[in-house]
Amino acid sequence: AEEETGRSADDPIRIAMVGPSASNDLAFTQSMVDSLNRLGQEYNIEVDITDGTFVIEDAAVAIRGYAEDGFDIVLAHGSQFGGSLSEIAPDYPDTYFAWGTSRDTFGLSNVYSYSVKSDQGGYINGAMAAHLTESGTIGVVGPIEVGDIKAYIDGFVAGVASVDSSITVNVNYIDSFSDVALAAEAAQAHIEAGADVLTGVSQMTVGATGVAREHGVLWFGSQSDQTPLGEEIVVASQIYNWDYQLGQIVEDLLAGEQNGRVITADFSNGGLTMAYNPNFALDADVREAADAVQAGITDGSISTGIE
Amino acid sequence: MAPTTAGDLLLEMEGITKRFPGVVANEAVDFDVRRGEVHTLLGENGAGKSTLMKILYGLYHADEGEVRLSGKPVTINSPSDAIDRGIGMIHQHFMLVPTLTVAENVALGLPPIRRIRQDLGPVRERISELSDAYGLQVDPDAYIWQLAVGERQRVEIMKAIYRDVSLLILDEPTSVLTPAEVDDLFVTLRQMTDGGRGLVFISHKLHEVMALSDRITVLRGGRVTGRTMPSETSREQLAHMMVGREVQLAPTRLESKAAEARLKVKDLNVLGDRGTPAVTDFDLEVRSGEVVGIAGVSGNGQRELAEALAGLRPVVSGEVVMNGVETTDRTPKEIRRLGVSYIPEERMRDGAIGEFSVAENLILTDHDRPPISRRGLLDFKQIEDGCSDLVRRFTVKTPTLDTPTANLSGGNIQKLVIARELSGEPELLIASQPTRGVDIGAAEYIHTVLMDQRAGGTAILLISEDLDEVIGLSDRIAVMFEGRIMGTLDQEEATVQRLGLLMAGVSE
Amino acid sequence: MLAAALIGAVMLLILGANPLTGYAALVDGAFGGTKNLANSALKAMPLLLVGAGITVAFRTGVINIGGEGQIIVGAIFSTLLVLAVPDVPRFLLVPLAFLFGALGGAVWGGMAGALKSYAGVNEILSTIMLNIIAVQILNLLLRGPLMDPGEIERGSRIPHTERLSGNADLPILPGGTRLHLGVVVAVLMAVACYVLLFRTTQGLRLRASGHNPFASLYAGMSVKRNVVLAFMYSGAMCGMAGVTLVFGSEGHRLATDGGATTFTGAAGFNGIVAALFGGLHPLWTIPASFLFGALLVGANAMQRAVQVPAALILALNGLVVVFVVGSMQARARLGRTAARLRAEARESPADTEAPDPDAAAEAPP
Amino acid sequence: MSDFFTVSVLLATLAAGIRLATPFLLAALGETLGQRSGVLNLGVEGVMLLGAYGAYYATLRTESVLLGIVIGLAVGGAMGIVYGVVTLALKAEQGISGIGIFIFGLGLSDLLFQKQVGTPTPIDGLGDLAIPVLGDLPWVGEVLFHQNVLVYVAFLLVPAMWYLINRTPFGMNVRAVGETPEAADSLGVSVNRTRYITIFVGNALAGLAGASLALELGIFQQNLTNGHGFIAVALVYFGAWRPVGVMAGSMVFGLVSAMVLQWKTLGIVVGTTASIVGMFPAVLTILVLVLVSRRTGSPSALTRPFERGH
Ligand SMILES: Nc1ncnc2c1ncn2[C@@H]1O[C@H](COP(=O)(O)OP(=O)(O)OP(=O)(O)O)[C@@H](O)[C@H]1O
Ligand SMILES: Nc1ncnc2c1ncn2[C@@H]1O[C@H](COP(=O)(O)OP(=O)(O)OP(=O)(O)O)[C@@H](O)[C@H]1O
Ligand SMILES: [Mg+2]
Ligand SMILES: [Mg+2]
Repeated sequence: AEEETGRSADDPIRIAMVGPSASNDLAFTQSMVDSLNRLGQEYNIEVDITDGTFVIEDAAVAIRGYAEDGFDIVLAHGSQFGGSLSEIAPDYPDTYFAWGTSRDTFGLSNVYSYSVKSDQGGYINGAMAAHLTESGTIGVVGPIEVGDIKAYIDGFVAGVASVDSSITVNVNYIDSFSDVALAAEAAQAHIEAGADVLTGVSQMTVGATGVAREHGVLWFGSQSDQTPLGEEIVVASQIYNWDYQLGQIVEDLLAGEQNGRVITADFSNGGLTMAYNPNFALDADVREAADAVQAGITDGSISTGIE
Repeated sequence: MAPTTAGDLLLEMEGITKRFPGVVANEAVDFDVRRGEVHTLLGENGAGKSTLMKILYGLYHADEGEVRLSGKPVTINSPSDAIDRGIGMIHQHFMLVPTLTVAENVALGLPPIRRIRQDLGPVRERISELSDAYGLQVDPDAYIWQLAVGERQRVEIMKAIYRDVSLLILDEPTSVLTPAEVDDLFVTLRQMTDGGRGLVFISHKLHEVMALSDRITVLRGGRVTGRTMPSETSREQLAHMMVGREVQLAPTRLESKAAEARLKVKDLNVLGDRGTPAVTDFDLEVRSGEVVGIAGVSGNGQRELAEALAGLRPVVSGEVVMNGVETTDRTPKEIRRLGVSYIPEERMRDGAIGEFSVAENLILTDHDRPPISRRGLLDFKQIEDGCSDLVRRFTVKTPTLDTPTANLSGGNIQKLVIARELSGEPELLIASQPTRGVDIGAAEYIHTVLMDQRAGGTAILLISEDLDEVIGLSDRIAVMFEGRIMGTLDQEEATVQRLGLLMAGVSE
Repeated sequence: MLAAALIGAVMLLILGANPLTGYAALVDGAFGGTKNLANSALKAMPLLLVGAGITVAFRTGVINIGGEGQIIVGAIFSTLLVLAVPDVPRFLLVPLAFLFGALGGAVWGGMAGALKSYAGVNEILSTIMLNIIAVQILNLLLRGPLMDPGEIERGSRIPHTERLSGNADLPILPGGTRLHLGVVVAVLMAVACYVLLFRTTQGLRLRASGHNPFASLYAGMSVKRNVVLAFMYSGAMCGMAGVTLVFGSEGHRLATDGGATTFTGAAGFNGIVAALFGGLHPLWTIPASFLFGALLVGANAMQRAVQVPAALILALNGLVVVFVVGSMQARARLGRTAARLRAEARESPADTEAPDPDAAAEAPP
Repeated sequence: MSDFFTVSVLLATLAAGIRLATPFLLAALGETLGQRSGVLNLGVEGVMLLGAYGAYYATLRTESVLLGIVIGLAVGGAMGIVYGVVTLALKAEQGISGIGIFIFGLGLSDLLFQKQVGTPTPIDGLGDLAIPVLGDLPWVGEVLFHQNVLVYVAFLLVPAMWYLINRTPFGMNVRAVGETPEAADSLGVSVNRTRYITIFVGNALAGLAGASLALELGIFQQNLTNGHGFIAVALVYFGAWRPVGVMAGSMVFGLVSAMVLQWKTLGIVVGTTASIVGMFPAVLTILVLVLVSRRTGSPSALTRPFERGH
């Protein structure tokens, strides 16, 4: 490893992360920050974070900057950063790059890409939602139709159908990751269209959960535990914990090998977990059903049908 | 020196000095006004008249000197102070809000009759009372933008009377009025003095000064250079006191025989700003080497006529031929290219660009023609030479060619515009109010220049409300009334009386 | 400037950070070493293009806050060109890209100009609306026809184009930095704007109608036409900024996440600020935008050093703008007086006439 | 389409439109007053952000929405004083210093949020307030009278603002100062005093507009307003400086946005077509202005600082 990364074994592993939104967004960026913190308990690491770089070019500059500064691992945490990464990575063969969510390593050995089978948690959430809805209408507030977000939502829809195909699921992509006002109105629109259960993804959902609380409409979260957004309405959240993927990359680093590949997290390898809101009185048999689905997905007996 | 008896002294200004960066606008000026008199301030452009009055009205602060009202020393820091002390001012430029009604303009600044709901009823009534009392015809509910210049003037006076001022300052109030209107104005003013008010009158028109004043104080370069009264002096003497040299008041017109027609206007119809007919079935012809004057009360279509000829205002119907070319659908630029020049009525609005240097203003019309422009680039050597030559020839007083034009005095800005417009040896010159607000020194010069052009064979259309000017310069005079020509007189037969009648719309 | 720096220091203290370390980090992050200097210059590049363009509009008396939209449309035009003819040799394709970018910006700017001149639509309104429309068009294209085919087949559907033809990459300048041709173009174009405004007949016309449309009309210019021209020049500059943001970017592609400023990085607004720092003079805008770009870059360094949100710098920039404008006006007034004094000194007062205030008051509303 | 044209959905859309129009309306009414007195403020967006954060934070800490509203107003007013000093005392170029205020507000609100709050914490914002009797009316009641209190405030401000400008002595001063400051001054009307007041009120309303957003959403976030402020300024021109016109403009934006959202929710428009529909409000605004040409009405002294004796 020494000659490759220029670090001796007892030096801390220097990991840099570039995230599109705030590190405490209760969503995508935070999920990675939390994982890094957990990673710190296992390995001797030193972390540097640049968050809120929603301007893609700013992120690119930061990514190259970290590589220049000789960080061992640089995380480009956002699928929109891939375009830049594919150009930067070749210039720093000794640096380990990881980006996601994605399934593309540009055929480079020093690029790892991580993805999540977020459709699995979507499926579980969907199944629960189907059990809980009384109006027979469920609403989804999505940002834009990309990667893990699309997967989650498709999985959710499938999950609902798996329980009761007569339930209407209205999906609304509001075309923005950040416009909370728009998200709120979308939620409002869903409720006015009869929805009594909602779900949504990305940092803008804080707008939607506000409306949900106001109308006492149930909420399912993804990416990060969204219970803080509404103790009384959040039923459960699918959590991305990247510990699994990070672990693999760090091990490669310590072993001094670069075999860039796609690392996919799912319920079977612990990259995905469910978090239930302790303060929400979830009907026991609904919970049982959910656990059953999760078990099925984990052992592969249930497929979400999403690829 | 006229004797003054302290008792009836309304205003005393003593040892007033006001310096502006580089200029001493007023230097140890003593000035007073008695009840019931009209005291005239006379002086060239930049002599310091307006400054002195602006000090009195609280717009400027004097550096030295004392102001006393009815014997008591006062400090006036703002217009409202002045208003509270019964001083009113009619400014050289109207101080009216076009988008408000007459009543609202009058009520502006007065303590509201009712706090919350605006109530102008009483104001209206009082206005109509005063209109009757002073023969000032104004409609309280008309918007200012709807009024002609003369009417606006009346609103200004109404504002003063309404506030029942004891001392009224009128800064060049007649520069936009016609003989008839001036006479009416003077009647009103006399009524005011009979009521015991005191008036300060500022004007460049000597016959008015002679007609209206009780006393006259002459300023030059900020200093008082003479005190007199009409009975003791003459227009020539006054002119001498102002300028400090002999001035020839009536321009000399050498014989010059008119040749081919340079401007032909047939059945011209033009609309005004409000879409109402402004120029109607208008016929006119101006030949090279002749001056055709257009007299008329302002607001009778002169402005619209000039703008239509300039290509700035669409022509509804009729034809305009310049140098044999039909120009009704030509752009201002194309028309200029035919050898047509204008001296616009409002010098700072239409004639020059305040922020531009003297040089830039001098090339404004020719900037895109060789030699000044080469392939779209400006040739600064050429500009430098050309402009310094013009400045010399037309005696424009400016520190440098790069001086911002706004820093020049009114008279000199006018000279600058004229220098530019005549530099291209125009074949047709349209001059609107070429000497308005310009002191007699400058006016004399401008008149000479126009006569030279005429002698040089230029065709000149002179639009002016100054009848002396029109009669003095024109070979033929057409009088405009409500957009039509009321009649045309040859120079010989033209008299102020006959023109005055035509201007009032009375055909012979 | 100083005032803002002080306030900034106070803020840092309040935020429990050491101002000295903070500023040190900021300065080092912005100017420390060639790498950081280069980054500052790169950040400044679009600001300079936009800013210099803005000066042309402001000097013609119109406010162009449509930079954002003009940048986007410029980027789209050049991207479409490069997608259409990717194999044109580099020495041709790069200039062509700039040309199309300028064209796109000019079209989008020209629209605001035309709307003002020929339909009486206020430019503040139209530019704001055109910004919104441009963002939507960008989303539409990147989510639809222009989306990277690879994204579609992988199903990840990230809204960006494919990696654009290498023949359109802005050549990196020698010297081992990331600086590329765009920086040179930006400076040259700023100079061009200066020449246009102060050395050409066009420029005289533009400034004339900016100061006094009435007099310009009388002098035979067509103010309407000048307004359109000014917007087109200004837009063209913004369009080129868009080009540098695509072909000078790390990704060498046009990308967004749906957000209004994800692609532009708000250069359309920050460029106005840069122009202002430069006293609305194209040449002074060059150092001004570099300074501003440096501030933005240094901000991130400071954030990492003393853990204070980079937003602080944004707030400070706002303050600077506000203060600078204020003091600029003050200075301008002093300047006028000084000029008059100098003038008087040269001429003996007797035959000089200082300005006539009434004349000044005659200026059009 | 069919499921859009059901009464309930249409009514819902109308109600949403009115709700969405409110922040625009509040801010634009404030801007109108300022511009009528001759002062342009491009900084509305920044003031809205600060007002929004102030309202959010106050409510978060005290759990009193009322206090939130007050703070929103106060923050706006404070910014008004700043802007007044800059543009009236220092005579700064209005167009540009407005941009400065915008950037300042954008930065400071984000800074404070990250420092004082950090992770998005929801608050109990403004609930709907059903007007007794009226709220029970069929259809109308549902659309008009089940809104939050600031919606009612905003729409009641329209006639109020009209009355203030056109029917009160102060309003007459405002119009005079915005048209011909020299004339007003020469009659003893204090130009700058009048403008300080209009700017103060105008910015306070911008702050309130921000508050209405934050409290309606029950959340704050970096750049929450997301362009609302700039659109509000544009709407003043759209409304030709008349409160009613401004209201019309705000409604156009509110209703069209609401409609688009409904269509997306009901899957009537999907994918890229959504972007096309997203342009509607902007395109519509421009078209309306092209068709109903509004050259007139602009206050002559707009953006012109006043200096006595010049
Ligand atoms: N605000 C000012 N700043 C600088 N100089 C000024 C100002 N006001 C007046 N002046 C100068 O003071 C002198 C007197 O100006 P003033 O306006 O009083 O002359 P005036 O007699 O009214 O001329 P006119 O007959 O053209 O009205 C002029 O040289 C003028 O340029
Ligand atoms: N705004 C305008 N108003 C009136 N005429 C104009 C205007 N702009 C251009 N022109 C005229 O149109 C012709 C070509 O315009 P262009 O702008 O190409 O001129 P240029 O390249 O600046 O060179 P020049 O203006 O010196 O001819 C020139 O005669 C120019 O004077
Ligand atoms: Mg005067
Ligand atoms: Mg004068």
